[in-house]
Amino acid sequence: MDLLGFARGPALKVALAVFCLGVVWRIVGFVLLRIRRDLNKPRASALRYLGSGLLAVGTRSWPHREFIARTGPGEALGYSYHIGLFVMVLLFTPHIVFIGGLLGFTWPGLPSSFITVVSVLTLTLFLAVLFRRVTHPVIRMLSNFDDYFSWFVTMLVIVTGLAATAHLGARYETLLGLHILSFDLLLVWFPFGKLMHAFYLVPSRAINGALLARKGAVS
Amino acid sequence: MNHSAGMSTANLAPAEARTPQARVAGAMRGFAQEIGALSAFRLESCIHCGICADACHFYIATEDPQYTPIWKVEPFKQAYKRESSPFAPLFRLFGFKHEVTADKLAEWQHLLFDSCNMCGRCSLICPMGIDVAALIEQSRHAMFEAGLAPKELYHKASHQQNTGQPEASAEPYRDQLLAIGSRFSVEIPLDKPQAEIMLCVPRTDIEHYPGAVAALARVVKHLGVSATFRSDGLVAENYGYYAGGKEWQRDISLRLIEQAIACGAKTLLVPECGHAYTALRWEAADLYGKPLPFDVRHVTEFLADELHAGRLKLKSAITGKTTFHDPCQLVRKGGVNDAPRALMRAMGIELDELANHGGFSFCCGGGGGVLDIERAAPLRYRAMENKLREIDDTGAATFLTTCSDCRRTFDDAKVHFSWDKKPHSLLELVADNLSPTGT
Amino acid sequence: MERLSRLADIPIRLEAAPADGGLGGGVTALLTELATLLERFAVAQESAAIDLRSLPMGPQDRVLLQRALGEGEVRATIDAEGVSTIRETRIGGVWWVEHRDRDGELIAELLEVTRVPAILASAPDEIAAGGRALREQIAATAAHAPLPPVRNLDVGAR
Amino acid sequence: MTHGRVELLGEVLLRHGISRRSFIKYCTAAASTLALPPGMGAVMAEQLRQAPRPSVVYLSFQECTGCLESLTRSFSPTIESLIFNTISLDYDDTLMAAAGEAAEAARTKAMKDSFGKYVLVVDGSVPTGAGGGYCTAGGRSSVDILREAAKGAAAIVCVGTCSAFGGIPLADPNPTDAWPVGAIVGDKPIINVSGCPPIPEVITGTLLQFVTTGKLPDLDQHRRPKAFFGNTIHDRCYRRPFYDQGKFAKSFDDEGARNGWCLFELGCKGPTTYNACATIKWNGGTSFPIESGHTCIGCAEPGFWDKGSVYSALSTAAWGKSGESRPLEVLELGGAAATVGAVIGAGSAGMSRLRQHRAEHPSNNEPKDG
Repeated sequence: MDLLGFARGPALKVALAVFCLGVVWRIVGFVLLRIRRDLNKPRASALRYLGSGLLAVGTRSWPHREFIARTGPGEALGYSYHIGLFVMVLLFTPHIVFIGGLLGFTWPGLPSSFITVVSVLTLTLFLAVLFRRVTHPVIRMLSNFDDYFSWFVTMLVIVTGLAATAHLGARYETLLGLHILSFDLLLVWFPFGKLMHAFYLVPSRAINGALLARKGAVS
Repeated sequence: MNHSAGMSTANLAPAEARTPQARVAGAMRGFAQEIGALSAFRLESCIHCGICADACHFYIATEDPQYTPIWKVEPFKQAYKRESSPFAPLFRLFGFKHEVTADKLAEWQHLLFDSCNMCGRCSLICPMGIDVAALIEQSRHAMFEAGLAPKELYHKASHQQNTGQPEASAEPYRDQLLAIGSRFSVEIPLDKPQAEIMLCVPRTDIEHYPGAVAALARVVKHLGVSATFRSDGLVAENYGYYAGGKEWQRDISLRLIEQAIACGAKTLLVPECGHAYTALRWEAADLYGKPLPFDVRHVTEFLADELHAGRLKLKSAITGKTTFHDPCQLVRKGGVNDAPRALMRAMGIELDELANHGGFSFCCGGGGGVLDIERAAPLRYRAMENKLREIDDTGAATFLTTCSDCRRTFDDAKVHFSWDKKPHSLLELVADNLSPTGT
Repeated sequence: MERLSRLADIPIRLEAAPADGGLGGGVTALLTELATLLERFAVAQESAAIDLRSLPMGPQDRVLLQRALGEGEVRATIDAEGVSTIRETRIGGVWWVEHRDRDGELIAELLEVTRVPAILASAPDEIAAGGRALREQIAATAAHAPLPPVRNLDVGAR
Repeated sequence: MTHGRVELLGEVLLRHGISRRSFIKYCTAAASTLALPPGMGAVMAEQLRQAPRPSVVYLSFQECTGCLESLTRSFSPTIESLIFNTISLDYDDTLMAAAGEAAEAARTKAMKDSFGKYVLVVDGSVPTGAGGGYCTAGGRSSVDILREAAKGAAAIVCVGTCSAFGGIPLADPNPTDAWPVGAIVGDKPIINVSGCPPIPEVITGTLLQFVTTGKLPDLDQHRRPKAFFGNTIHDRCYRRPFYDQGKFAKSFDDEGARNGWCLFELGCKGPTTYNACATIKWNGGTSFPIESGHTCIGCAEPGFWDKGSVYSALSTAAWGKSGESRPLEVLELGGAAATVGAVIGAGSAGMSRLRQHRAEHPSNNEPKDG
């Protein structure tokens, strides 16, 4: 079996299994911890504060006016590479076909050349993000193995994907094999590191928003 | 950093001396009591982006990364990963995370107490929606259980738990309260067996701002509502909340709860004290174990309701250019957003708002018990410079707030910085501008 | 041998026919390369050729290229194991060379940048052989002998 | 056809009435198929005329004769097909008039006369199961015949994916235990000309280049001449612009297919297939599968038959015995994994709660706080 066959065959299968297992393990593992009812009388009706929670999912996507001056640039950097990632992952036809093959549905993609441009931009932003992580005193202090390894794994997928598209360094099928293999690695790492925030983002914002709204406070 | 550095510099009461093993066991006990699905989710969600630093006035003032809010709970993140996270068995098996040491906990005393007002501003900035302030409050509890609460907070909490008063006073507060009544010629309703509203009072007001105590009595009298103070549940503050002693916090709250129940009050009226509001409005029922059989309202909420109902009429107050400091515990963490402003509007006050106001207001710097921690003062002064600048920038002649601790902090700054502004009580202003109803 | 229809004989729609008569990117690149080769030839007298069959060209690209280069004045055919056509394009120095086999299938197609494509010229040994052949012919005519067949192939059989 | 002196190719060609211009012309064509610089045609013509007449022995093993069909299906004989099919082919049991023992004798003679010099062309894989009994000729197994013929060969050219990589006979479950030639013969230079079948011009072009230069051409990692196998179909495909623009046919009969859009989504293996189909094309340069509206099936690549469905796109998951993943199979797989995850997660939560409980209620021997 060649590298590509291995990457999109057994390796992918194992990686998907580890991914599903790990994600559910991690979520179930903390959701089943104790849940305390909040006995304090809410200021707003449940419907109202749950609605505010959902609203917070959107509003928390961008810093409040009071914070923008300090955090705007950093958040813009963060969001822009995420948008780049979304475009690359979800709007590149081979990726759509990949997901379609697994899940049975597809959607229209964007021109490959456009995706290539986005990928290069995203790659640049990724380097900028790393630079920021190692130079910003706060972020450097907070960072641990998880942060660097998650960065590395994601970066690896982008780099191998670009190399495969541009035929850089090796034969296409080898590069494609490495690309898929690096994605397999990402799938395996996903549940164990900070990449899990993809699952946490929406509920976390919603819960915080709802709890603040329950008290009638701004969220 | 040498191994005993943390412990040797910790700010401890003699009563809190114990072995390192006992400290760690205590911290783990406190931690275990706090951890649940919600706090686990918060700890899980952190992506180490460091954005919370930009909400914190301690970081903004110093640019010292250790004041990053989420960093302040680092030992508890570590403990969570090792003890309670979904992969905790793996973390323990492979030793990815070590057990938190007593030294590390002691080092963090400075971060969890001296440099955090629990103001909750970081909880508004986190892009992942983590309530960092809630985590800090839980961490303080574990620190308390480890015997690492700062000595000032520990002593006051302990004293209050035992006696009902954070500190001994020359005369009991009950007597002082009555004395304030005679001094300001206002009737102090005390120990009525039955009342609609139960009143309590910040001991800060008794000791420093008797006018505010009188003002409370005056508005109650003016409105003609049935209200009473209770000798056995007089003090609004809750040092258990500051120190992280949840059981003490419960015991302290219980005095008020029991008295309110005893007099059949429908409302427990929280005076101008921010953290008392949080402790009673948003935490007491949980510690009490069941919903409270009465409402907890801040005095400004109560007055604003009376205003809307037409029972309270206010005269125009002549204050000149005026600004207002939103107490964090009331506004950002308590949701009392509109009531203070409704009262000021009713007195014809057009506010010149601070650059950061409402839910985004910066803390005065004294909250969370920091005002009481002696060694925290230099850092506190640095952190509050920005706040004072914001107030100065409005050019306001009158500076109002509605929390006695905030007032104390600003008054302290007045001396320290030779600052030319004096914080005024909104309640006192209301009491001074009561307009006779029906005329 | 029964032949399949040639692609040109099958009525198919040309792919991606340009709406406005513009050139595709591939054709433009090819024309640019030709221009470069012509300039080099002008300076260094260096012949060059572009192998059209090695380029990924769709049917439409060929039409576009023909349209762009046009027809020149010279058109020569060589009849050797099939017909070869050598056409000068409207661009001086650019020759469109097509080699076909005996069935008329295209076996090579080039754009040559040169004064005259080499295959048209007679080779020196052929010329020498031609001279000998002609002398023999004259001699034979003088002797009223029958003409020997002129062989054009014995160049290599020295 | 033995001579005291080695006959030069030029002499043979002249006897067949090939003019100089014809020769240049066909060498130009050959240079084009070999992707040599266009000016190389004339140079090659001169070299070839001076080369000795090559001897070619063509052996067919476990195969379908498609490769030979391809080789002989050039519409008219080109010079190189003339050289190999008529002039040099000393043994080919399919094409030669002789049969039976006479044919075997011809092979033995050719191998003896040109020992060490002949080019051995093999099509078909070599079955080794049942003692080699799945494929025999004249009572001898193909393994034996190959080993014997390989001894005197200057080089072996494996024509077709079967001899080069094992091809379809080697595909799962490989009932005859078939192997490619390279797995049987280890001590001879091997050139693989893969494809099912290979393009005729690629077969003859490879032979021509070997004869012209006497050296092995530049080979890729699968020992294929880079001149023909240096680029993917995708790279040289005239539909590539549509890939870059993101225009894809979604079925073989939709608007996109009629517009000639890229067939990637329909399973085209062009991106991972190295061959010259997109440039040399088939049937005398008429067309190639993609131009005819079908996907590339990747027939020139090792193991192409076991790499998933011809119609599933390259970037899809491929696992399982058929080399394919069914749509929604991932949900079953993920569901099973998630169930296990949920159990472990619940277990870890239970363990955490137990530890929490123990921490909250320390036993008496644990230190008391003050």
